Amino acid sequence: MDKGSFEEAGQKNPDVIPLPTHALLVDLDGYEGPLDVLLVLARDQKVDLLKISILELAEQYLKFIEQAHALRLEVAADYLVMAAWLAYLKSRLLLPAEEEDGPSGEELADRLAFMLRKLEAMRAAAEKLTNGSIVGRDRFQRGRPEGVRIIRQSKFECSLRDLLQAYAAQKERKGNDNPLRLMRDAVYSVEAALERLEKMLGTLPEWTDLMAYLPDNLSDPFRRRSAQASTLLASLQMVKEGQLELRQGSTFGPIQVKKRKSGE
Amino acid sequence: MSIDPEHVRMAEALLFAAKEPLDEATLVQRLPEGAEIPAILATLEQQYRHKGVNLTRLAGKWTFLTAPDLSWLLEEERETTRRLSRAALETLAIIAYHQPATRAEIEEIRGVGLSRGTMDVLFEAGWIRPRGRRRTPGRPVTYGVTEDFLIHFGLDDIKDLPGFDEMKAAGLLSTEPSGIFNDLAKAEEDELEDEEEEEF
Amino acid sequence: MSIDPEHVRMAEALLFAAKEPLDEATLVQRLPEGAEIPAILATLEQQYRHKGVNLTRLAGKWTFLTAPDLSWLLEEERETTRRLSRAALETLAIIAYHQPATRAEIEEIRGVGLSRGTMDVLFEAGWIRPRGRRRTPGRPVTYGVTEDFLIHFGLDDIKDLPGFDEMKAAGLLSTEPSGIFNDLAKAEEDELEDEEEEEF
Repeated sequence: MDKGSFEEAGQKNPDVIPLPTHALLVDLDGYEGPLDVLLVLARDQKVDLLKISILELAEQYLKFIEQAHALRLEVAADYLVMAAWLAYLKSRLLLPAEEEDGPSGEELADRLAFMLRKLEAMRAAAEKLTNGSIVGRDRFQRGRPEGVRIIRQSKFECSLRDLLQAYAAQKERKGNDNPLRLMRDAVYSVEAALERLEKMLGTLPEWTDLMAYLPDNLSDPFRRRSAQASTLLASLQMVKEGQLELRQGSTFGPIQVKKRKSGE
Repeated sequence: MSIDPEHVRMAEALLFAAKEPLDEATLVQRLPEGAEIPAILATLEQQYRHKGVNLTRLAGKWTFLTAPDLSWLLEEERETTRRLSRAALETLAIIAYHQPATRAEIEEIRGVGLSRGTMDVLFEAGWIRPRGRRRTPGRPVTYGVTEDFLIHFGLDDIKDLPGFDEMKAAGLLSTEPSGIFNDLAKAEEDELEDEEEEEF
Repeated sequence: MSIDPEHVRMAEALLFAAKEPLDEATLVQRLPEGAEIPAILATLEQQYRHKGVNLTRLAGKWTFLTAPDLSWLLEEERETTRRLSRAALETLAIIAYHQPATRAEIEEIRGVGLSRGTMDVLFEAGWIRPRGRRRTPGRPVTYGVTEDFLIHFGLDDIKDLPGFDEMKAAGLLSTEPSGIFNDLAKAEEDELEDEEEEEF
């Protein structure tokens, strides 16, 4: 007898508590544990659970287990524990009450009766619950709720600490060996060229070779080429802004610059 | 005290349009300042009392529902819900009436071990949730029912469960163990001393 | 001609619970025989005319809809809080410390390319703005932080951003700086030159 078959039995017949007809009495699969068996047996006494004869119930239960054994049905441990306890209860109820420790037989019987009442109450409650007014079965919500259209707006969460940490962390992460920084030293930037050109502009009012504007002491050929390129770019920028004029006499010939006079 | 009829219209529109029952806080938030929500709801409840649709309170929130006596008419709208097994149904009832309840308490009341699948089915349906831990040895998890449970079963509050007050008065809802097996095999069963529990 | 009020209730419940607008033929079919559908619909239309919900005919079928003048009630603006990605956070910090900064400068400092989305997020947050163009070839746009940025971070002035020593004291930096902080000091010196840029 496994739990799975319990569930199945319950599903087939969820609301009806099986009555202990003789045939059913030995069919353990129909029961939800020993308390369930006791409850069904108690119902068979057809009396109020408050007035039930626990002694009689215990005897019926023990007979039920006996029959199960006789039929070589596998009886789960739960049922056997209950049987052992009921046998003990029976002995306490039948033997004259001695001054013993612990609860008396009557007290134990009351406790069992109370447990049965509790289970019965829950059985009834479950039934009432399913027979009540269930939304989606008995009462209905609106079939086409229009709902609420949600217009989302993002709000960003960020504390000053987050910001500072991010700045500090990225600086730490980059560390000392920053390849871009090394490049920067070798490269003569366009900004620098622009600055130099602008500063020197006007000191040489006539057509002058652009290369004259290159910084001094460019011994490294890479740096020199970089300076040439940047200075040319800077001069083009200044031409665009109307500060300079630029000319080249021939292909690959020298490039000459001259300050553009205002008003020209 | 007169209620602005425009406010009543607004509450009506919101409650009709909502996909779920709305609580009063939501209505306060969405209606103009000074709208007297309780009075508005009372007015609507009254207006719709005898209509085919009623304003109903479920789990402390408000929603329009078709009138209970018209259930038969709405056969086509009926949702087919999976029937719960007897074990699942009883477990659900025990959790609802005894919440917060531990697994051991559920097993004690049913007198049988709880298979994993039973609780899973109830979780999946969205009807039960863990509520906290009992401050007893082993700190067992306690379970309770959800708002969805109340809404599905058409209840405003757990106290509206059928027969709740009577059962409580009769002491049938205490989770104290019977202790009947203490003399036997289950002597080591956890003693539950108090109802105190930690919320999650 | 009198209409059975029960039929009105039924039609009301059906129209309310229906998943789609209902045509008159469906109502005829689902209501008890002899129900005068057009009259019932006219009654309901009349009853709901001035309510928050109206009975409306759509494509020859009937349904309840929120009153058109209340549709604004059903719109909700919701703020969702989002966290900035690390890239966005770093970019923002660099702009704050180095402003005005061009895209290329940010990329150089971070050592990685800047994806379009990163700047977009910062614009969306309202924390950065274009400030002008650098007078260098290509005239790249420079960026700076906004007043909203200062407000959000509780700064009175961009100069209130802590410097290296303070950051280190606050435990934000654990190792010696790479020397890039020298740029910071330099950036302050360069400030006059930066003013040369054209404002938008």
